[in-house]
Formats: sequence, C-alpha cells, structure tokens
Amino acid sequence: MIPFLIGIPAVLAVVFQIVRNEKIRGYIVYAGAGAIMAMTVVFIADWIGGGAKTWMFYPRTETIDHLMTAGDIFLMCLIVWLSVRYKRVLPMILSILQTVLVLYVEFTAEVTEGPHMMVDWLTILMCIIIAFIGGFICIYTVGYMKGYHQHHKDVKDRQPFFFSMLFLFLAAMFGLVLSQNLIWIYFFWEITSVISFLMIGYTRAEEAVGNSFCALWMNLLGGLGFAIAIVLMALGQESLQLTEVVSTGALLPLMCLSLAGLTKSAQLPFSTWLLGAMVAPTPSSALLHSATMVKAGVYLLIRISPALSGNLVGLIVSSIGGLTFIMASMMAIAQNDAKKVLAFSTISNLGLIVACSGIGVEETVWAAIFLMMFHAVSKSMLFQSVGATENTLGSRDIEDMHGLIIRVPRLAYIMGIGIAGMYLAPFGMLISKWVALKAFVDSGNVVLVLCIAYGSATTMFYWTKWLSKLLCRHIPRDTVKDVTRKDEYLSMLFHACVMLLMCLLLPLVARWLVNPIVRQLFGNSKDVLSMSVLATMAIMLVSIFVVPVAMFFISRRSHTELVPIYMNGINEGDNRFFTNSYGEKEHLYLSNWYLRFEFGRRHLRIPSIIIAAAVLVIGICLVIGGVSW
Amino acid sequence: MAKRSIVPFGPQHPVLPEPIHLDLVLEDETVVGAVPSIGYVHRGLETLVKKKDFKQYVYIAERICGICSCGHGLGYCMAVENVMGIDVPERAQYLRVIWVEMSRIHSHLLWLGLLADALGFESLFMESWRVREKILDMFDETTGGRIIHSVNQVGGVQKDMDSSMLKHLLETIKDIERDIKPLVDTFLKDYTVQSRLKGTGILKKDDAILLGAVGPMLRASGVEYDVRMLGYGAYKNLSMEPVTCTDGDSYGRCVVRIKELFQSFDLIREAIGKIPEGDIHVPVKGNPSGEYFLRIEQPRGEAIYYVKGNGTKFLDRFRLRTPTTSNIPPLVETLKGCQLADVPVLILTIDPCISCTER
Amino acid sequence: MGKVSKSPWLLHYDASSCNGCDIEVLDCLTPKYDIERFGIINTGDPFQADILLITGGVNSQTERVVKQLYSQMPEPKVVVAVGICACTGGVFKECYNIRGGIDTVIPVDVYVPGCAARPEAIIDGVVKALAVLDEKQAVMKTPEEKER
Amino acid sequence: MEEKNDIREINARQFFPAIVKMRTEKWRLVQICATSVEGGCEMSYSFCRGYDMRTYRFVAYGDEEVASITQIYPCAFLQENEAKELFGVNITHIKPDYKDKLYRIEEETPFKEKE
Amino acid sequence: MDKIRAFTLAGRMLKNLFRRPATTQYPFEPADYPERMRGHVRIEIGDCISCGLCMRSCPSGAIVVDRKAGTWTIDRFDCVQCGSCVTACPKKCLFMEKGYTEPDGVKKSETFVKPQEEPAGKTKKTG
Amino acid sequence: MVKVIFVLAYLIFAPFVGALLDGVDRIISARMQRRKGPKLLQPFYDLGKLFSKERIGVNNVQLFLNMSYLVILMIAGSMLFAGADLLMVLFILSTADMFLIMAASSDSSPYSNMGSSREMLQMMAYEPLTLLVAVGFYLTTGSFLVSDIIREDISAVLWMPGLLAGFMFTTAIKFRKSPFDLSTSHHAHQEMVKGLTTEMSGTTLAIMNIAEYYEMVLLLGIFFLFFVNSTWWSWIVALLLCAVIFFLETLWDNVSARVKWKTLLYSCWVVTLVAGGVNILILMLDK
Ligand code: NFV
Ligand code: SF4
Ligand code: SF4
Ligand code: SF4
Repeated sequence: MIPFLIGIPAVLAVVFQIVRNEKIRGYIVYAGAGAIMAMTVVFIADWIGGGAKTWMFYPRTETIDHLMTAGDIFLMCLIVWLSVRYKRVLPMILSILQTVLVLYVEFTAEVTEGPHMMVDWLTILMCIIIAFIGGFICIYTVGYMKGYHQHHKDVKDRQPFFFSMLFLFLAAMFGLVLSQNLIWIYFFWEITSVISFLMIGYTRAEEAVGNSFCALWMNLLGGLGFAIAIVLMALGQESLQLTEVVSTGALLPLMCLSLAGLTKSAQLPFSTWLLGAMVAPTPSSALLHSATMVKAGVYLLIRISPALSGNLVGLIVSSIGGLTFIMASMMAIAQNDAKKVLAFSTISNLGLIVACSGIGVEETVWAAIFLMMFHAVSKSMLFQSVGATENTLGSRDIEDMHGLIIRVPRLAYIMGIGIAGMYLAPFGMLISKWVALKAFVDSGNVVLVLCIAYGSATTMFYWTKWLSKLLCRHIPRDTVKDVTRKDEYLSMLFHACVMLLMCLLLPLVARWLVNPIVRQLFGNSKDVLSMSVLATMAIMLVSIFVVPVAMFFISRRSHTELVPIYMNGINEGDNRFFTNSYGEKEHLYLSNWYLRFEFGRRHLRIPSIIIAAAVLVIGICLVIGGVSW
Repeated sequence: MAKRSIVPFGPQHPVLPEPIHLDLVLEDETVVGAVPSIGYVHRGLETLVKKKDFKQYVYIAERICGICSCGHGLGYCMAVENVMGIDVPERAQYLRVIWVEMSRIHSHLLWLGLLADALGFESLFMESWRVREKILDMFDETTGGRIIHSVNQVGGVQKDMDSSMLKHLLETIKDIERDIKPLVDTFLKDYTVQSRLKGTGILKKDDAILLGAVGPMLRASGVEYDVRMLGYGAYKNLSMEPVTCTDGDSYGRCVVRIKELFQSFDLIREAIGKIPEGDIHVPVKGNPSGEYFLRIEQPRGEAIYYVKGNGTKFLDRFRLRTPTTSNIPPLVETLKGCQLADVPVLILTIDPCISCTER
Repeated sequence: MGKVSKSPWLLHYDASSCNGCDIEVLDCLTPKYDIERFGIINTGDPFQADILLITGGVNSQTERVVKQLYSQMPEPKVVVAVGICACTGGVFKECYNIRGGIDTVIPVDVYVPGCAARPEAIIDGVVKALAVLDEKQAVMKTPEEKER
Repeated sequence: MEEKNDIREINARQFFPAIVKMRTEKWRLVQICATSVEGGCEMSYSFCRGYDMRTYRFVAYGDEEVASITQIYPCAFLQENEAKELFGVNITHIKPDYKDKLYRIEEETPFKEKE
Repeated sequence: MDKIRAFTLAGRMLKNLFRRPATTQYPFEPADYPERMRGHVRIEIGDCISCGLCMRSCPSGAIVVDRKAGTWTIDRFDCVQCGSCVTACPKKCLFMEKGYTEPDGVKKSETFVKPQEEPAGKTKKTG
Repeated sequence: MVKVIFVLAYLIFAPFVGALLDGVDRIISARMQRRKGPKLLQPFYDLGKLFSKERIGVNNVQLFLNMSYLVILMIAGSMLFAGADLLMVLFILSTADMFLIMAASSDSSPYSNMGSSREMLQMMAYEPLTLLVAVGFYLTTGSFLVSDIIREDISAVLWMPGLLAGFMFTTAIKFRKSPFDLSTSHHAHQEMVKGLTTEMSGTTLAIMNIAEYYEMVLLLGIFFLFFVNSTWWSWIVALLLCAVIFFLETLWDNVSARVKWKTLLYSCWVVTLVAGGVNILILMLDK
C-alpha cells in the first residue's frame, strides 16, 4: 500500500514531463489527484480495519537504502551544480557537509536495525492532509495556471515542470510522514527542500532566484541539523529510529532535530524564506504553506514533542514559537499584499503550534494538532482564493479587494469563511487557542501566556480589517469578470465544506482523531476537552451560524429607506464622490490601517531575528554545554 | 506602498461649529496632504459698502463675525476716522480698549472651551464656557448685546460705562480669574492634555514669518509681534508686552492664549484705573475721501482694514484681511504629518474664524 | 408629550452665519442653559438628529449641503432657523452671494429671530419645535395604522 | 490718528524684483488687496517687518497678466485666488490654483467695474 | 516647566458634584435682562412724523414707513436690533427695549398706524 | 435552576440596569460640569424615540449585523451569568465586537470606517488584558468556570489586585469613557462625528445602544467576580464596589482628554504587561 502512496505521485511526476498536451495533462492531474485520494482512503480503511494499531514496516531494506544514498548524492550534486551556476556558496557548503555526514553514518556507523516505516494516528492524519488538501490544490492548479500565464506573459510557461514538482512534493511528503528511520526521513526531507527551492524559483525572475536560494540555504541549515542529529544518534544511541530519539530523550539530538523542524516551519530567525517564497505561483504557496512543507517541520516537532516536555530544548522551542507567534502577527498588520499577510499569519500560526509542541504535554499537543488541521484547511483555502482573486482582479492587494462582496461574491464568501476559520470564535482555531492558553498557564510559562495574549490581539486586528474590507458594500469603480475556473471553485468549495464540517463536528474530530493521536504519542488517555467546554462550543456554534442568519431574515422584513452616506454634507449623491476643495468631484477612497511605522517589517524584523537567534544560539550552547534543566 | 485614504473633512462637522472644509489624504491616521477650501460662509459683504453708507456700514462690519465683532466695529471705525482725520475723545478710546479686551477674553475662553471639546474633554469645555458666560453677561449689561455689541460708531462710542458698571466689571474679572486658575492648570499640566498638545503642529520661527502667520500663532513661534504695541487707541497709555513662547507647537499656542487672557485682565484693570472723564464721541461731518490701511490686533491676530473713500457717503472699497486668512497657510503646513485626531486640534490652534475670513 | 419630544437630538449647521448665532447655539449646551435638561444631545450626525438647527443665510455653496443634511435625517424632523440671517438673510440679504433665509431651500418650521439670537430665544424656539415634532410624528403614524 | 501708510507705486516690471527683495529681507507678507479702478484693478501688496508696514502698488489694466507670487510667498495663494475670482484679475500660475472655484459664487467677478 | 500631573481636574470635579448646578431655570422661570439690552424696537407711534430716516438708516431694511398712510411697519424677523434707527430718529420716538421677539412658525411683521384722533392703534399682520 | 434564573434575569434586566446606569452616569457627569443634566430615565426616552423614528439606513445589512452583535453579546452575557467558562465568554465578546465592526464598515462611509478602524485598534489594546484576567482567575481559583470562581473562600481580588487595576484601566475603552473613547463617544463630545455609529440611525442605533448596555452589565459582572466569594455579604460588598468602579470610570471620563490611538495602544499594552503580567507571574510563582 505504502509504495503506492509514494509511488503514484512520483510516477505522475515523470508522466508530466512526457505529456505535453495541456488538456490531457489536466485530465491526468484530476485522475492522479483522485487516485491519490482514493488510495489514501483505502489505505486508511485498511489500517483501521486492521485495528488501528501502530504498524511498523520494512525492517530490512538494503536496496532502498542504497537507492536513497544515491538519491542523497544526486541531490547534493544538483544543489552544487545550481549553486555554481548562480554563484552561491552557502548552499553548496551546507549541502556537501550534511551529505558527507549522512554518508559517513551510513557507511561506518553500526546501528541496530529497526523498522523503517511506521503508521499510526498521526501519520494517518498527515496522510489525509497531504492527500486531500494537496490533491485538491493540484486540481486547483490546473485552472489557476491557465489564468496565471494569461496574466504573466513575461513568465515562461513551464507547467509540466511545475506539475511534476507538485506531485513529486506530495510523494516526498508521504514518504516523510510514513518514515520512521531517520535516514529515510532525512532523504525525503532533503527532497522537499530542493523541490520547494525549485518551485519558488519557477518564474526565474531575479527576485525569485534570490528568494529561492534563501529558502534553500535555510532549509539546508535545518538539514544539516538533521544530519548532525543522525550522526549523534548513530554514535550515541546506536539507533536511527525516530521513536528512539523520543524515548531516550537525549538533549543534543533533540536540539538538532528541533532546529531542523524550526527551519522547515519557518520559525523566527529563519522565517525569511517563507516570505520570499511568496514570489512563487499561488498554488505552490498554498501547497508549501498549508498542507506540506511547513507541516513537515511541525510534524517532526509534534513527533518529538513528548520528549521536549519540561527540558531545555522544549523551552527553547516553545520560546521561539511564542516569539514567532507574536512577532509575525505584528508584522502581518503592516502588510497590504494579501499573500504577504497570509505568509506572516502562516508563520505566526506555526509559531503557536511550535510553542505548543515545545511545551510537550497532552493538552498542548492536542491543541497543536488541532491548530495544524485548521491551519492546513483554511490557509490552503485562503491561498487559493487569493490566487483566484488575483487572476480576477489583476491584483492581490487587500486594498483592491474593497467591496469584493459585491464584485465577486463567491470568492468573497470563500475568503470570508477562510478568514473566519483562522480566528473567529467558535471556529476551530479559537478552541485550540483556548486549550493552548490553559496548557500554557498550567505549565507555568508566563512569557508564553503573555505571547498568546498579545498575539491573539494582533491576530485579531489584521484578520478583522481584511474581513471588513471584503465585506464592505463599497461600490467599486469598475466591474470585473470572475475568471475563476470550475476546478478552482471545486477545490475551494471542498475546503470550505471541510472547514465548516470540522467546526460543526469538532467534538467528533476530537474524539476520533485527535485524542487517539495524543494517546499514542503520550501513551495515556486524558480528555482534554471537558464536556462543559463542548457544550459551550455548541452554544457558540449556534450563535455564530444561526444568529446572523436569523437576524438576516428578521431584518429583511423591515423596510429601510436608503439614503446616501454621510460625508459632511458634500456627498455627491452616489456615495463615491465628494465635492473637493476645488469644487470638483473627488473619488472617496478608504484604506485600511497598516500602522507601518509601528508594526512595519522594517522596524520589527531585525530585532526579532536578533532575539530569536540569540535565544537559539544561547540555547544550543547550553545544550551542548550539557546544562541540565 | 499602502493606499491612501482620501476623505472629506467638513463642512458640516461637529468639532467646529463653522463649516471649514479640507480634503484630507490619510495614511492610517496620518495626514499626508490637506487642501483647504473656503467659501462656505462667503457672503460678499465687502460689496455692501456700495449700498450702505459709511455710518451704517459699522453695523455690517460688526456682523462680519460674532466672536470678534467688537474688534471689527472698532477696526472699521478707526480706518474711517483715519481717512477723515477725526480725533476720537480719550474716554471713548479707553472704553473701546476695555470692550475690545473683554471681547478678547470672551474669544479666548471660547477658544479654550472649543479646544477642550476637540480634545474630548467635555468637562473642561463646560467649565470654560461657564466662566465665559460671566463676560457675556458683562457685555449684556454694558452694551445691551451678548454677542453683537453695536457700541462703536465713527467718531467714538455709543454708550458710556458709569462707575458702577466699571466696578462690576472689575469684580467680574476677579471672579473669572479665580475661576479659571484650575482650568489653566489643567490645560497646561494635565497629562492627557499634554499628550495631545505637546509637539504637535510645530511651526518654526522662520516658517511662521514666511507663511505669514499672525497673532498667537506667530507669537507662539517666538516672534514678538503684537499690533497693540503700535499704540493705537488707548494702548499707547497702557503698559503691555507681547506674549511670546518659543515652542511653536499647539501647546505653545495654548500657553500664549492663556497668558494673553491674563494680560487682558491686567489691561482692563489698568484702563479702568486710568479712564478719564469726558465725551464719548465727536460729531462726524462730511464724507470720507482717501484711503487707509489700518492694523489692529484682534483676538486671533493682526487684522488689516482697508478703506477707500471717494467723497461720497458710499465708500469705494472696503477690504478686510483677517488673521485667519493669514493663518490658513501655516495651518496647512502644520497639518502635514499629523494624526487625524490632531486635525481638529490643529485647526483649532489657529483659532479659525471662517466667517471673518470669508466675509 | 410624544416619544420624540422627550429626546430630541440636534444637528447644527452653520450655513453662512457670522458665528454669533453659532456660539449662542453652542452656548445652550453649556452649564448656564444646559439644554440636556430636555434630553437634547448635540449630535453631529444627521442620521441621528431630529432637529436641524441652521444659522446663517444660504449661499451658493451651502445650499447643497443644507439640502443633503436635511435629506439624510429620518422622519419626523423639524428645521429651526436661528438668527435673523437664517430667517431672512438679515443685513446680508443684499450681498451677491446670499440667497436669503433658509426657507429658500428647505421648509422651516420655526424661526428664531435675534441677532444674535439669545440662548433663551433658542430654547424657546426648540420648545416650539418639539410641539411640531410631535405633530409630525402623529401624522407619520396614522397612515401606517390605516394600512393595517 | 495713526502714522501714515507707506505706499509705494511701482510698475509691473519692477514688481517681481521688489517682491523678491522683500523676501530676502525677511518681510512678512501681510495682505494683498485688489481694488477696482477705472479700466483695471489696483493691486496692493503689503509687507511687514517688525512693526513697519510697506505697501507696493501697481495697476493691472484690462486683461494684463499678473504673475503669481506664490513661488516666493506660498501663503499668498488664498488672497490671489480671491482677487482672481472676485475681481477678475488675470493672475497666472497660482499654486494651488482654485480655478475660480474658491468661493464658488454664481455671479462672476462681482467686484469688477462693470461697463 | 512645571511637572506634568494626571487627574488635575479631579478635585474640582468632585467638588462640583456637591455644588449647585449653574443652570438657569429658564423656560420655567422668566429670565431677567439688563437695562441696556437691545431686545426689540418699540415705537411711540404718536410722536412719529413719518420722516423715514429710520427706514433709510436701517441696515437690514426692516422698517417701512409709509408717509401717506401714516404707517410704520417693522419686520420683526428682519430686524437685527442694531439700534441704528433709534439713533437716527429725529423725534426720539423709537426705543430699544428689553425682551426679544418670540420665535414663531411664520415670519411676522408689525404695523403701527399713526393715530388720526384716537390713541395708537396696533394691528398685526403676518407676512 | 438558579442558573436559569440568573440568565433570565440578565437577559431581561441588563438593558434596564444598563440604561439606568447610563442615566446616572449622565447626571453625574452633568453635575460635575455644574449642569443640571438630563432626567434619570433619559436613556429610556432616547431608546423609545429611536425605535419610533423612520427607518433609514445606508444599506440593508447594517441592521442585521447590529442585531447579530446584540444577540451574540446577549449570549456572551448569558454564559457569564450561567456560570460558564470565562475565557469563552471573552472570546465570544470579541466575536460580537467583530460584528459591530463589520456593521460599521459595511459601507464606504469615511467616518464610520475610521471608527471601525479605531475600534479594531481598541480591541487590540484591551484584548491582552482581558485574556490575562481570565488567566488570573484560573490561577487563583483553578478554574475558568464562573460558577467555580464565585464559590471560592476568599475574593479573587486579593490575589489579583494588579489585574483589577489593569482591567479598570482598559474597561474605559469598553465603557467608551474619555481617555479612550476613540471609536465613538457618548453624548455631545464626538470624535470625528460619531465614529462607528455615524451611519446608524433609529432602530439600528437603538439596537447598538441596547447591546452596549448588555455589554456594560457583562463587564460589571466580571468586576463583580473580582470581589465575590462564598459568603453572602460579599455579594453586597461586590455590588457596592462595582458601583464605586463605575463611578470612578465616570470621574475618569470627566478629568481627562481623549488620547490619541498610539497613546491608547501603548498605554494599554504597558499596563497589561506591568499590572497584568507581573500579577500573573506572582500568581504562577505562588500557586
Ligand atoms: N479671523 C478672525 Fe476674527 C478675529 N479675531 C477677525 O478679524 O474672528 Ni471671527
Ligand atoms: S443673525 Fe446676526 S448674529 Fe446671527 S448669524 Fe446673522 S448676523 Fe450673525
Ligand atoms: S434696530 Fe436696526 S435693524 Fe432693527 S429696525 Fe432698527 S435699524 Fe433696522
Ligand atoms: S425716524 Fe422717527 S420720526 Fe422718522 S419715521 Fe422713523 S420713527 Fe418716525
């Protein structure tokens, strides 16, 4: 079963290189995505039918090991070649260094053999996310890329390449989450780094190339951490099992793995790459920043989180997570590019998840998993809707989305649901925040409590202003034609439905999916969400869904006389123009607040990076110095 | 680059009772551009000199503005008197000074109240206006009108103040002085007020001169210029120094106006002490012929009256350049870079009087 | 007393007054005259106002503003012209830019004479306006009931 | 009685240099007054330094172009626009130019001597 | 520079709370006006000689004197209480009196007819 | 059963209590300004009038958004009075506020948009502290549940004086009191016309006012929690102290100018950090 999961997308990736016809390619994508989803369903059914026990696979895999070694070397060569071509040194050094380390372990170290792959509830969850969200993103991409290339005539059409990368990425992600052996994970880890690098550089514009290299070296740094962890595990514990890392709880390898996780999930000193990645076409952003890439980092951290509880590494991870949460959310305020906002909010959300996993107790991990799920769905949805809006409006500036509700209502609704999902009570994010806050308090970490308090306030601010911009009934200057294609809508609708279902079925999701994960990770069971809270949830759900609808119908019944809006008495009558000082008509324009001078990236970026880096470096030093906590 | 909001500010706006209008360009709440517009109160009363004779016109001049009404009457009369070469009796000159200073007190208290209102400080507004009420009552008692006084006439004043009135006036002033002490403390020392005034709308000395600021606005930027120092009317017999302040910000303007308030108290006291007995007006014969530019210091600063007569009872031209006209360019300058919440405050710190400006 | 007259909210607009009447209108809010006694609030917002207090005569620029503000007020509403200028144009009626009183643009319900109108007169005027307000509300209600 | 006004008659050619000189000598522009006279419009520009006041005056006949001094004294724009709108003085290059919409009056140039 | 303080007004506000409000009882109790108040113009019509000087001196044109009919009309809603007419009247038959014209729903003017034999007749006309 | 009574009492009486408090507030303010002030029942007259006016609006959605605001606030309040989870109550409270913001920015009106921007900013300013207050209660009493909090042996305020001070500071925002009434303001002293409420008239405004009354009572309810404990007399003391707090807010309203948004944001955040953060830290170390 597993080979199929990894194999199908991988094979498809090759197919795209061969099939050059756009139509056919589209159908293949649909079919492929469908196949992946179907496979996943079958796989899960099979697994659950088998008792939902933890499965271990492939204790002996000589050949595959060798293939992977070859793959590692190939990746290294690729990086070296590209680095030489674009004259970058850092990635080259990092890549060579880590490959050498890994090869060293592979060929010299004596390690106890163990299973290379594992399936448990967490894996299953990740598979669902990858297959469904990733799959739908692929479907969306078909439509999107058409529009994209109509808009960006200057960009060379390399769609086959793009699709290959997409599917390859899915394959790598499947591999990553299913693997259990560190070397295997490392292999897939590297693949994701490289592919993301290639996808970011899709347009081959100068900026894109620069940003892609930035992403590359940062991820390679994480890869280096990974490689070091492998070395340490191999030499110290003589094991390469991820479970072993957790169960032995040796700080240094944990630290190195955490470093890898932090870079992948774009935590603070390394968050630049994620921002830079926004130059890529939107589907790749959607894929990288919702369902896959960054989730790999988070996944790793969640995996090792039981070992992080209450030690120095956990403290570092959670501090960095907390810091990222608040800083990124502050910086998001100053952005008017929708994708930038999404990027920052991704970083900030990941920060919260990371902070949760850094604390490493049942509640926080529970919250982390929930946050991850909601984040995956709504971020993917938001990225897609922003992409579609961009194709429609020709701009992804939030300011240009003023009054989207009357221009392109469907997109506005979808975007609205996505935004609501990100922060509004009772959508999932909030309940997770509730749990996280409680857990932070329980863990006695006052800094994190403050972070979450301030961070949620700032988060609220930028989402609210976006939402109100969307829903404003502002009569636009021009009308636009919705050019969003059906497959795009299909994907977005799917996400919207999932979002709503997840909210409605939150208790069930908690009981059937998240609680088992936590139970498996921690080996005991404890209900994180008490019944009273669930009851509260129910009330809130009712309130948020029923109330506005009910009110809508009630208010419909009453007749309202419409009058022009108030503009100090000089409204020209159509709510758009006012008489200006020269006695002429002037177009009224309203912009959101961006507080650029207070929360601008220029002011916050450097300090936050410095602080985060300092925390990291000091933390690593302490860990190396063996300071016990 | 963020988009900038373009919004209208005024004319109908509760911050200021008057219809001032600005086109504001905003970034968040920061004003990056402002274009003033006037004309919402434009009546065109300068042409009325062709229809009303020069004696009647005093009543119209007084109605140029209800705040500095007394000064307008005075300025117009003095300009005409200068053209015609009339010497006004001493007592009338003293009475004029007393009334004009009273109107300065009334105007400044009004301004303090409006400023407090713009700052959202309701109780301070109420207190200032409650105090102001006393001076209005005094006007009512001495001239018969709270707002429009109709006391000036070409050649003197229409009404006299007897000693009991003068005594009452002294008492009232003492009363007012006692009452506003705590208010002044609040204006000058309260933290929240300071956070709004200090450092906003800074106008440097050179800019103030170049942009032609006048009155408290100019003096708050450190320029000693108070037309009363020319010694027109009874001022030549009274001792006074221009009040200045070097801050150049809203706070400085507030300080200057508050100090002027106390200066006016002193001037009135001195004038009452020195007032001679005698006639209050001289008969006026003939019609004005010739021209004259006359400067007087109004509550808001130097106003210039231009009168040109042609020997008939209708003047050829009357023109008034009011202090607010001169203060609008500096205002526009100080508005740039301020916060939207500062806009009403900054507008108020020039103490605009649109009806004066637009006539 | 009807509902409206217990809480009439004011909207004040200076059409082209000399400020004299303006400050007297404002003065009504202050401690000595305190018209909040009658539940009056000086809102700046036509949407929430019941009484439109206008000072000054109408000129070419303010004409549209006055009309617009009037149109933005919900029924029942009354207009009070405060000051001689607002009643007839006063001393300025011969000026080239003065149309005359407020009644040249919108219907006026109560005229408050005086130059400047005294606060007492303004209070009287407002009290008169309240009666008109109640009448208008009564008129507003009846056709509705008939429809039912 | 006050001191006499210091009014200096100049012609249109001397006008600009005179203004520039005032600026360099740090005089404050206090007012610009237009007065309709026979066949044209008399423009008076008054300046103050300390307590001294000086007025320059010239007559712009007919449609004669008068250069705006807003380049030198930016604060002159209101009064220049006013003179242009009310008196019909042909002042050019005012910055900002309200294009006769400062007061937005219905009657054109009400102060101008009508034939 | 004095030091900055917060709550500078608090003491005064608390004290005010226990003081009597400064509000007049106006509409419920009559207001009292000073002697000189320029409220409205009164005419001793009997002394009027219909010379029309008041009419000419009135800046807002509120007075109409009809010599033939012997009437003196004042538009109360046009009079700005300036007192110009009072000063101008050669017979000193005009007076400025306390008390203002009542606000009303219609603009009114008052006409006084010069008595032929009988004492001053007063008729009201709306217009 | 008791819960039901409480909730019903809240739903029914909160607007009355709120309006009465508003009336008292207005009279006190007037007296402080040496005015006579309106009648005590003036807020009721105002509401009555607003409901009786013609319905005008700038669009069709504002009314329904405002109604949602009201109902969600009612839900939040009922939850508080039903003894439910405090944190949840606060979350719903901010959700309700969202609807208000959307109502205000539902049209391109410059002033109400400005008001809504400022309202968002205010939310950002007070949010942290409100969350910390909930955390404080959790730390002192070991539960987020209001029903547990009121059953403690000693009043929570003894453990969290800093939070109380901070909460009093930030509630000025919610009460729309002077230093912090940026987005809209009470009575005559407007900031930029009427801020948020610029485009609301008649019924819409009345609904918004009623919602504010609910909110006022809700907030006073949270203040109440600070003082109450398991003894019966503490209820009376708590009520009195709530009245004192309300008076202090009114006083504060009358002795300060409205600050600018930066001052608002920074001061609230600093107070949160200093008063709230330190208090929480101490609680964490101590408990
Ligand atoms: N500007 C102005 Fe005036 C003054 N002071 C006068 O000349 O207020 Ni209405
Ligand atoms: S009536 Fe008199 S005081 Fe009122 S605005 Fe007109 S001129 Fe001014
Ligand atoms: S008081 Fe003045 S306005 Fe009234 S009638 Fe006499 S002259 Fe005319
Ligand atoms: S001026 Fe005197 S006497 Fe002459 S018409 Fe008028 S009121 Fe009569």
